[in-house]
Amino acid sequence: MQTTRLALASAAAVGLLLAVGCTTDEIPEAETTEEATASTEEEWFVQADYEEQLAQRDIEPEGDPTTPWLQAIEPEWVDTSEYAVDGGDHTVCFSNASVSNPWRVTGWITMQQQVEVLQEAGEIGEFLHSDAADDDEKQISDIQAFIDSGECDALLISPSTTATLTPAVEAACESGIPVVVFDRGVNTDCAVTFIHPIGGYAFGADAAEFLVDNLEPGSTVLALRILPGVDVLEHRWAAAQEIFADSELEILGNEFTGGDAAEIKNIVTQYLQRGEVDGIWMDAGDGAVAAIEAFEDAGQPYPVMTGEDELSFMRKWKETGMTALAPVYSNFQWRTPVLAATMILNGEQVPKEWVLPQEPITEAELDDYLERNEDMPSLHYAKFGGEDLPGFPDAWRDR
Amino acid sequence: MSQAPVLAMRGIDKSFLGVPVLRSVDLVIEPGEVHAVVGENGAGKSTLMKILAGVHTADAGTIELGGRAVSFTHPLQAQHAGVATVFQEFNLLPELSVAENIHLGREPRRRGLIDRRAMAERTAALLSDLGVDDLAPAAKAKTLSVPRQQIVEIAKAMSQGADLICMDEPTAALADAEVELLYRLVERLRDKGVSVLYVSHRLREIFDLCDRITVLKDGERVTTVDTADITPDELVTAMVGRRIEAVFPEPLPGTETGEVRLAVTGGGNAQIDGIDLEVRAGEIVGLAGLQGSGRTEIAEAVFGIEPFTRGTVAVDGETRRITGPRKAIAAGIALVTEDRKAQGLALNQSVGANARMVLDANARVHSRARLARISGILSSLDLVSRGEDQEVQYLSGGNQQKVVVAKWLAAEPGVIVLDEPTRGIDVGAKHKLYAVIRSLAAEGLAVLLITSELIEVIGLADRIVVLHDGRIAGELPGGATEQQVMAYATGRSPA
Amino acid sequence: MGRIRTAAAALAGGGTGTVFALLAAIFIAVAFTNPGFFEGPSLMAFLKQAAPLVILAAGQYFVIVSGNFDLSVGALVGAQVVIAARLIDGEESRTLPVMGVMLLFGLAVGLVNGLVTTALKVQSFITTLGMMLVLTGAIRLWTGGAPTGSLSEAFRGPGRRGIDDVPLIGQIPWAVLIMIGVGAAAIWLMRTRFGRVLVASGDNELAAELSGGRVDTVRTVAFVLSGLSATVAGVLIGGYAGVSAQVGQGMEFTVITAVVLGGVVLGGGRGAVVAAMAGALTIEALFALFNQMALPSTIRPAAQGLIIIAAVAYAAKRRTRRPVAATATTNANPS
Amino acid sequence: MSLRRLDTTALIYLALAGVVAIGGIAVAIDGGNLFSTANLVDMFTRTSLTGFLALGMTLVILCRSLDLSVGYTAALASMVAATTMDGDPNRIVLGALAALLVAGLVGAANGAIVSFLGVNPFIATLGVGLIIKGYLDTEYKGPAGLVPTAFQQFGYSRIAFVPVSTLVMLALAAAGIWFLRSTRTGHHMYAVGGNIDVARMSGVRTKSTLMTAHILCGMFAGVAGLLLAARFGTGSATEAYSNLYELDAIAAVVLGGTLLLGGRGGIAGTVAGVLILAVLDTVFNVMQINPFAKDVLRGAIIITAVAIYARRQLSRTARRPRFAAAGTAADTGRP
Repeated sequence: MQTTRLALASAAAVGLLLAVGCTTDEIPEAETTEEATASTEEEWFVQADYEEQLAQRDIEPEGDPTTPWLQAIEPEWVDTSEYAVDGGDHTVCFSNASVSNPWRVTGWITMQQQVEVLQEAGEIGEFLHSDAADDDEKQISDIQAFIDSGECDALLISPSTTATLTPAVEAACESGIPVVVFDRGVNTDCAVTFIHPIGGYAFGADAAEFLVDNLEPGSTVLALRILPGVDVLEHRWAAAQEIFADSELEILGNEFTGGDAAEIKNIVTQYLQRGEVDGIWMDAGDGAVAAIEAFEDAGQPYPVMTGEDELSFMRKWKETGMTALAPVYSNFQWRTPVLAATMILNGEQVPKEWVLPQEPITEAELDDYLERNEDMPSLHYAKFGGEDLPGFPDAWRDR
Repeated sequence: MSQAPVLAMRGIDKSFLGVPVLRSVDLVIEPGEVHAVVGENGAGKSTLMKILAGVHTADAGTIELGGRAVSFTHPLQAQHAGVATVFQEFNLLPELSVAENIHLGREPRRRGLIDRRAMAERTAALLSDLGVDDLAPAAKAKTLSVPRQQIVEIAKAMSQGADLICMDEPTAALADAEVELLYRLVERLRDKGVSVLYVSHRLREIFDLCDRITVLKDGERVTTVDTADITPDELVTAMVGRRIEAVFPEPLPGTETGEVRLAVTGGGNAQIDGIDLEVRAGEIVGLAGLQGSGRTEIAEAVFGIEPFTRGTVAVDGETRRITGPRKAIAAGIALVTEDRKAQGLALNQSVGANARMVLDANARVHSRARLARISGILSSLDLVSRGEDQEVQYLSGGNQQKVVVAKWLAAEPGVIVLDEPTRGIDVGAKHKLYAVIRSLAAEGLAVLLITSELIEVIGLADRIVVLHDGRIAGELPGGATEQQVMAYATGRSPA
Repeated sequence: MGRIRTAAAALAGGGTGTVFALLAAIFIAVAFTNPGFFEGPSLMAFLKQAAPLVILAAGQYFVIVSGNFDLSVGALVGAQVVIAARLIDGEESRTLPVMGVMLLFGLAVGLVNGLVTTALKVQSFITTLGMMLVLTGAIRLWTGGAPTGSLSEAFRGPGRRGIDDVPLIGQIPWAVLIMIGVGAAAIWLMRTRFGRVLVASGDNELAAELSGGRVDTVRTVAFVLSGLSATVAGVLIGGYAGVSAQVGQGMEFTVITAVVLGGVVLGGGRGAVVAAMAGALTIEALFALFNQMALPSTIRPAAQGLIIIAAVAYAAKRRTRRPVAATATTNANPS
Repeated sequence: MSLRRLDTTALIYLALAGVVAIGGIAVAIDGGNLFSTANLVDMFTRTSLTGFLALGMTLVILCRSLDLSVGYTAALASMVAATTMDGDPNRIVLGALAALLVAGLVGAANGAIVSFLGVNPFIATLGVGLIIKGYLDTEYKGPAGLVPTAFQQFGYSRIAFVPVSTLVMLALAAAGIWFLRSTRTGHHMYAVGGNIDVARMSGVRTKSTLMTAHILCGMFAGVAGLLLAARFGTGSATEAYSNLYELDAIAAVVLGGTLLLGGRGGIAGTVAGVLILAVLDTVFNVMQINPFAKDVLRGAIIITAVAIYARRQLSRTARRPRFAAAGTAADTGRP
């Protein structure tokens, strides 16, 4: 019968393969263990990192302020000559966690534009990418596939989850090709460079401090969060809690919205039914407008609010003239990895940990940024940093 | 016979929804005996057997097996107690093989695992023991013809090593050749000392096969006799009790046969062939013949379910291409199907919803006037229900059937085909239906009556068309004798 | 009068009774946690939120009662909002034409679902699962991943605005009126010949067919109606909250749960459309209650799961335990 | 057409061959080589996770049930495993067993709710999934636990170009095939799915069979969880269930020719289904196909496949003609 035949076949196959011999993608021990244990703590707040990030906000980054994506805060330059490859037209591979939200979509476009420039310049030849659609397991396969294919001169990774991607990234490092990690990190420093803005604590703190400064003591604040368990987001909330803790503000609650505008509006509306809400703290800008509309529809005064540099929010902010702040998780960081890769392949020095500046957009800068992004779609991010790329503005406007 | 009887049922009572189906029935079966239980449909045969099989539990009375008192609440208990049953509706799994079906739930095992070889061997042995050599144990049930599926059923029952095997209308679906085979099966069982409870209304089989006969009528046991001591005619009278005229209402005054309303000429398809049939207004034409002879197939062809692929159909003189139920209904044809639960009713819906289903489904026949008449139709049928909002699943079989009839009458058809209208319904409802059929004729409808109850055909039909093997074997006037009908039905011509 | 009795009995029996009981219970609980809830404005706000799900439930009911599933509604709602945003792109004048396009699109999707299921005999679960994948993919493909463009004020109207300055109620949202309209339409539709044939098809396909019912046609129409309801829901949600990448995600499961909670049996032939919509209202009320109890949002799914299983299990028991003998009869038919 | 003659499983492997061939050609035209070691490795790697889930899913679907909670169960299992092991190589076995136990219990819960409370499996397992989600999100605020390197081998080491995890999957598949063929319980699953009444009448212990199917399905999900833990090096909650793994699994099962209504199909087919999906994934990756286009293609392919199976079923149901002359009528099919 069909079935039995298959059973036999598979059994035979196993035997055969055993004969062929066994290989393993090495999984280095040393640095994983204690680092990873750090991640196994269920509390997201790490005092040291928190303080470091808050400090970093006030440090003048090295490099030309007109190209923030090349700036670095307190860089510790490392030599990359070992990775230097003669000639240009390097094949650069990119394992992307997903493009499942506007922030990532914007960044991904920026990165592609940057790649084109470098391809023009003959720095990059082929640019291969794979998208894991937020599936860690799939991204691990994607990374393995890149390693095994042996085509990549450099590998860029934007991990979908810090802890879970660590082994895969280590495997990548082991393969000897230079690895560049950006956005969310991993629990290993095996990558040649890890590129990221200051971080979640800073983002959360910027927002929280703004509320503390702009609200009367005793005012009420509602915290809107996207989803639990994602470190970059959890850090934002952890920092906010820190700051709210020694303030006079009353935190009404923190709700998970999945970034769904309708959900956000429901929740805010329900809170407004039960009493005043003076401030809104968000861990990301998605759906911020819906939150504001909830106030409008309920006929309530606008809250003091922190969103993100997503244009829909900033335009609403401008239009309503409310007191608000747009904390930034620098979207321009999507340019840096490709540039870093070429630097590495040319044997130039790069920062071991490449900390990019991360400054919130204040009322003062609002008009400027709105003007610069005038004809950009509403789900575009103000600090995408691609204005000087040839594709601007069409590439971002007509997606 | 000195030893304790294999089966002794005493004083069995059973009623459904207050309608008594069995009244203190006794049944005693000796070892190695082939015992027939006969009676009209609705006489209680099947119910009695379902009680024995543990499908129903009796309201009163005792059951003894080999002298031990038993009471079954689940079919398995009956099986384990050594009573195996072959029901009319098939219990095979189409996707499983013959061997797997026969041994389902009792697979032979070696070291805890299914021993497929043993299973195949046993099956082969069993089948050849039954004299069936050309049935592959590995064949999937769905690939078998209906009669062969039934043989598998019987084999399954036998394989349970029962001392008593009950067969409910086992030959219902069998062609003559297979009937012969069945005879051999039963003989072998008897030789093995297995008793057989043989439920049937086919006199010939009963006299060929059975040692003793128990006659049921209207849920009561009339008599139990040795086959040797009774003639077929006596038996029929015992079954029917009253003389036929007494059972069936006379044609209503003013009933006269008029124009031809349904005319089939040279009709045929994959199942039937050379069908020439005329039904006139006010006429009741009976279609007789053994199961599988093509009775139902004609009904389905006329109604467009399995349309005629040859010949012509004319309704009220107008030739129609009836390719589906909608066309049939538009042409004024109604079909009261054989299986009311599967084909006739939406059981979760209310009486009202079912009664208006035909009107709702067909713009051509839908009208407020007709909707308004439905309540009248229902009460004219003496429907017993809690009102039109009651779900039909809670009605008795008879009342369910009345709803089915009502939904068709609502459409005011010119031709009505009734396929086994009285199957499995209580006597009261039965007689009501007879009356209804007569009145339909009186109203000038053309009635095509299909039934396995020879007595019904003989008692109701003005003309009897007898089918054999998908063709018309002969035609008889109303009131012909069973023997004549059976002669045609079994492919002979009456002496 | 008999009608009333039996109607009441019908409500009490099966899941239908359960859902109204549950709804009442939840409302009482809500009233306790927040007495202000039933004051005009906040009640209206609640209904406004609930409207899209209720409308989806009506659409899903048609499909389920005829013996099928529609898993594609969530994706369709999302698609509709994104389409609207991209095509309107802030131009007031385009509002109506685009709504027309959405309408056509919704109907088309429903039609495809229906035809693939009835004509190609693909189980609706698979058909609509596939449709869900196709829609999400196609829409993102079209917009490059994130919604672009923006909605016009006119488009926002139905979902967001309403009749203002109504005494003691404050605002009667258009959404609520639309919900009531759709509900009424659905109830009326189930009383038409179409509705009756639809239920019959779900209950006993063969019987319906043999009675001359166009089973495949009504089933296809059911899918089209579901697509239609998803379109209306899309307009309302888009209007209510604007565009966001996540609109509609997972809604298919919520709505099917809601319908089943309403005592409509998966597999068809049982249940009332009113109850289905009540089911949707119940779910929304449940969410509102969780929110008012300030139940940590992480626990909410668990509570939701428990309550649903409990309710459906209870209804199932009720159905199976309906005593047949009790309905046995003596009186000849009244009415 | 001769395909009619072909037994379904064979047909599916034919389809698999076709997909591989077409994929291979497409990639070749694209200037790549689908059969390079790298791509083979990739292909097989992608089979293991869906594979584990689909194997279990096959069992429940054969019983005419469904399990929408497998994604959540896998997540839970990965958590239990990782936290129990907590980096200590000596606790590997303990952790693995704990995970399987918990997953089995979840399966048991599903089975009990379906077979004893009579809740429709769609709702039952959806609810259980929500409950697990609630528990995980409340209990763990993110990835937790640590998987010792030794156990991570399960996720990373391979023999030649076949990952160990894939071999384990194939081994389990073989075991599953054996289970369905050679054990009573396994064999009875076909009966339960085919016609539960007949099964009961024949003395099959239907409820316990259904329970077993669900428990095994849970445990397979548990194995999937172990794989996740091994590959992640930690337990991850949000990940596993945010990706609708259950729908992937169902798709693979149906693609493998198992009837969603139960009673027909088998694990051999499911393996082919899983392989087809994996091959597609790899091809898409190698050809750099836009992630959103993937969804569209997947959806279309699944529907088409099932439509083809359905077609074959239809042609089977024709009645055997008595009068060959009218053979034409044989294909009209019955209402």
